[in-house]
Amino acid sequence: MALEYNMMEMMICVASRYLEDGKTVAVGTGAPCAAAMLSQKTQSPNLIILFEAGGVAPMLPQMPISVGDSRTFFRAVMAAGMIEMMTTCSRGQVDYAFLGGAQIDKFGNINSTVVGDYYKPKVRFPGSGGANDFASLCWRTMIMTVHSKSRFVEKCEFVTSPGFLTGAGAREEAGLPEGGPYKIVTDLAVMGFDEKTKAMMVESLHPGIEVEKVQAETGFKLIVPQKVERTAPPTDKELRILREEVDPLKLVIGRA
Amino acid sequence: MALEYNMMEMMICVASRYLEDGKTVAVGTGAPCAAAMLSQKTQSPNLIILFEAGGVAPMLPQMPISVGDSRTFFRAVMAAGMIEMMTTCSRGQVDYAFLGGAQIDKFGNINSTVVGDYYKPKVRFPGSGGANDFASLCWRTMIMTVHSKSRFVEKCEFVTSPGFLTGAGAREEAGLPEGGPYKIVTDLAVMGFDEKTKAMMVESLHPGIEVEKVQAETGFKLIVPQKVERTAPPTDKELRILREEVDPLKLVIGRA
Amino acid sequence: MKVLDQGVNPIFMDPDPDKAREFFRKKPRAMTDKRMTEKEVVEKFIPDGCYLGIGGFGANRIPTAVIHEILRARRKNLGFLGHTSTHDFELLCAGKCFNRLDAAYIVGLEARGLSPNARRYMESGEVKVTEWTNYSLAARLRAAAEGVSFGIVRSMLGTDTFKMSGAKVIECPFTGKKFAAVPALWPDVAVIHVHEADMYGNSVFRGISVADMELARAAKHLIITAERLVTNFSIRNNPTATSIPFYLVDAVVEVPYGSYPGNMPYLYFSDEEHLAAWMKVEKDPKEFEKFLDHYIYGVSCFEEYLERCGGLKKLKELQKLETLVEK
Amino acid sequence: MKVLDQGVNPIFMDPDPDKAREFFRKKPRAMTDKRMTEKEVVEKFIPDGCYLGIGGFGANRIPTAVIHEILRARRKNLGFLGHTSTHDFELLCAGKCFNRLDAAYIVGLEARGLSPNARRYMESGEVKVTEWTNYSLAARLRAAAEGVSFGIVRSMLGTDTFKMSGAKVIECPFTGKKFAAVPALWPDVAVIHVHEADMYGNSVFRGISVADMELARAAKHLIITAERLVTNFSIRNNPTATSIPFYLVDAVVEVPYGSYPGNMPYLYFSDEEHLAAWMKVEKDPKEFEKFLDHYIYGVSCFEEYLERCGGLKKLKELQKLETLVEK
Repeated sequence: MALEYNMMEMMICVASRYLEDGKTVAVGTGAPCAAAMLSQKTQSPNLIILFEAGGVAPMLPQMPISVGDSRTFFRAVMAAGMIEMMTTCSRGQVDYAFLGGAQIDKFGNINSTVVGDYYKPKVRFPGSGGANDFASLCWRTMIMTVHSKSRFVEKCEFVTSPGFLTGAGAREEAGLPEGGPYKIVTDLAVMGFDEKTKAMMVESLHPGIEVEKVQAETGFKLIVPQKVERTAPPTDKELRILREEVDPLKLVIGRA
Repeated sequence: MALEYNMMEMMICVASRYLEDGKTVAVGTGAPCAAAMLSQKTQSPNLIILFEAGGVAPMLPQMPISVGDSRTFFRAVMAAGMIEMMTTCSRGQVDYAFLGGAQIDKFGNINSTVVGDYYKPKVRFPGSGGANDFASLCWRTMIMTVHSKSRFVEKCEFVTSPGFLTGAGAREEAGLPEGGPYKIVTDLAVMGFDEKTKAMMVESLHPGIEVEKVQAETGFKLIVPQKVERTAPPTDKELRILREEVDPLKLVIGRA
Repeated sequence: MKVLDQGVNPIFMDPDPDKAREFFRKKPRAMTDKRMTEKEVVEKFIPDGCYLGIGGFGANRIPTAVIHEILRARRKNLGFLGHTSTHDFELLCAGKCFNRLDAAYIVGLEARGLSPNARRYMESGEVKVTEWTNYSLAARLRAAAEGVSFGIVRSMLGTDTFKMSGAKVIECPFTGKKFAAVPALWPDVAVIHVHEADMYGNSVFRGISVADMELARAAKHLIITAERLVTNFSIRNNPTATSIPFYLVDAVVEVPYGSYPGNMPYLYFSDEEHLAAWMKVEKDPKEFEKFLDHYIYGVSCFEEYLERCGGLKKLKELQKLETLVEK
Repeated sequence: MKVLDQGVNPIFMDPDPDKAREFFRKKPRAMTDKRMTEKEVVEKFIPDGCYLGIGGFGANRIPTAVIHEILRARRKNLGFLGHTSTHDFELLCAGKCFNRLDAAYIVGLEARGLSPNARRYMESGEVKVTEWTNYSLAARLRAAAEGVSFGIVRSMLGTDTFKMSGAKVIECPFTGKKFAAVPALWPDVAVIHVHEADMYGNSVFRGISVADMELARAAKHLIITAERLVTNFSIRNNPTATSIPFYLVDAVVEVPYGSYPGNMPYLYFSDEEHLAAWMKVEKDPKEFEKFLDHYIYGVSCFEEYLERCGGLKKLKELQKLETLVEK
């Protein structure tokens, strides 16, 4: 009988499969870092992990708490600085970046700055940090988040980091380089973006989830293509590596 | 009886006196470096020597052959790079820079690029190197050169590095920061620049040299103020330090 | 130059490179003994109202001792450079020390969550904020370090982050491509914690540099706090390792364990227990006041703070955590 | 963007950052064994007509072995980055390898004088030249390294150096100040000599970096020659020292004494006798041909060249000169 798993484990395992071998990925702390580490230990041994504060290809001994803590350059090949990492993105040498946020809209734009009036906010969040830079400069933005109507909104109250902005052609018009959101991995499904309109589209439903459930938890109309994939559940191997090697202290997978 | 000296020793000793203690100076190889080293060992122990390729405040064991050779950062406080040094100039933290050149004109512009047609030159010289950068970005440009009519020309055939360009207001008009040529030390005299017109002016005549001689070796009309100083000859102390500590192999002072 | 679009929020510091040059022209460059105490540096270089930048990365390689002293000296109305500021930001919010802010990453402590008190302060409307990103803020420092008035990046374009910034959209004169131009930023003063410095300010850090190379060069006044002082001979023995040369530095403060409760690469890990205690107690403003009195206002020096946090025994644990000798 | 003035000479390489991004998108990034011989790298990465940059500083930390191989392979019509190029420039002129040139410092060997043959070549009219300065050329590489299409400097303004460049005068959108905008430069290939590299290309050099940090990041293909190969473990043991990460690197060539006859900091000084012999023999084109046959065209590998220059005995002398143990 297959191992059971929680939604965080599900998200991490699914996200890890999108990271191709031999590519570079800029990660944050927590689930993105777990996904990248898992991918290295399963399908993509040559995946290169980068941290925005300067860590290049460390041999991560454990989950970092900060993208600038000493774990992020433990036995790294280089301990550089932020300008080094961001210009590496700008030159086109970073394939994936992972983002989170308080809100995401149908064009993959992300809000991690404020809810309410900007000048007297109801809630102040951290702001861009490096998120806007990654979303602007990396080839493929990955997003991991819990699926809920309050998070998946028609239009972000504040666009901190660019997805496809107002849709097809908008990134180009704004002057952003080629790139944009690639996959959104939630606890219910994987979403991509429609080639033509750049609007969010269901791509793959997690085990036991139907499209109605996904739509019900989404604050705008999702594109549903004729053929929607079914997400393969986490394999026993993925789960074992995730639990024993990637996050033995359950810092991330214990949060679900 | 005072020690005898050659014209190179004269120029180096005189130039060394203009370098104030506690200031920074960007030097090239040869005579400028000798002047800076001499100044450190006489009046300006806290003079800070910088090399454009990255050497900061070395304990120079001997004359460098190249502004990028290992002597330029021997026991230095930092071995940096060219952008570090040039941006230090650009920020306004470098007080003096030394330049040479094939031609210098009455506004202190320098030619070290070509004589004859640019596209098929009669003589091709090295070009700017870092000279234009120093002359643009440092506060005070020092020039050391032999005095002759072929070098001191009305107008440079090619302005490699800016002096005061076409005269008063021209640097500002071009967008250059405040700065410009400060003193020109030759084998005959020290020249400065007229406050108002920014044209070259005799300031101090070397021992035994009269103003007619200087004018005769200059290809344009020099400004001669009512009162021209008389250069103090190299002291025995200066000469001894120069010969014994700065340039014992006579790499520079043997060239006169 | 034609400006295609521009952010609406204020640029707090003058981006004129010639004014900065005039300042740097007069800044003393001689290699002199610059050792001071944290009290002296706050007194001398961090007056009310000045614009402050902090090195490191929030809770990694931060100059905690000087920040505590800023609180104890009751500094107010500072401008602050919110470039991935986490525990440093939490501290300055605790003291309500600043009233204008360039924000790239604020109020959060990364994986640890959001600071309740920092959020309260930022939601109060008392602070003027201009929005940036980590890279664009670093690019502003880089432009200042280069002695020019602006830099260009491909971030921010098309977003509200841009709209709430002080950036402008311009076109490349060679390709016609659009870029976000960001104004140079010369902070009045920056404080950076390093592994080693000599008494003149020549400084070495190990591990990532974050944006400290740029910050050190952009700041008009620079205060170094160092885990330990080394001889000038030691610096000259390996000039390749020097990151900050003496002529940038105004003061050197020796502070062993100076990044505590933050992480200091290769020396000690962050004190997650203590950082969690902050987050917890901040929920109750009354309790938080007592907490601040106990740990900051009521102590006379950084060593006393370290003692109250567990002293040498705690520091030894953090050292063990950091070095991972067993791995 | 309004352009107030512009240089008249050609920009040899396309400053479009999106084309560069497309290239870098496809450039392999995996950490694989990249060891090759100098013959192989010239064959594979330095074809006729490509645009070449050389690291180091003319006769300091230069990749001599690969430059010799470029001559032996009779490469022609290269573009060349003349950024304080001295002996490297002398070599490429000897082979008449390039026909277009971005010039900041050329034909000279600093305190050693001017190369007669390089002057002949540059005065022949056979080479298209665009003028720059050391800093503005470094700034072009820096812009490329940043993934943008231009950079700004306060050099060149008002001079013929500007007039004969490919720069443009623009105004700052914040202050109205004038700057020289310089186009990003992505060389097709660069060759940099370092102290240590692992087989993947992670590279360490000691001493000044000149413009190699920027060149390594701007070049589309990057060849590292290294005094010695070290293990990846050695690199990972001190990541602070790494200057060039593996993903920038296409090939690693192990070449002990690889900067000879140039200086290699901390290892060996330049061979001034040999460099003087070049300058002398260049005066007579016939003699120079024989000289080139003897030292370059007639030898099969770099070790043979070293032997002809005096071999281990000479190298030991240069080592003594460099280390200054007696000082």
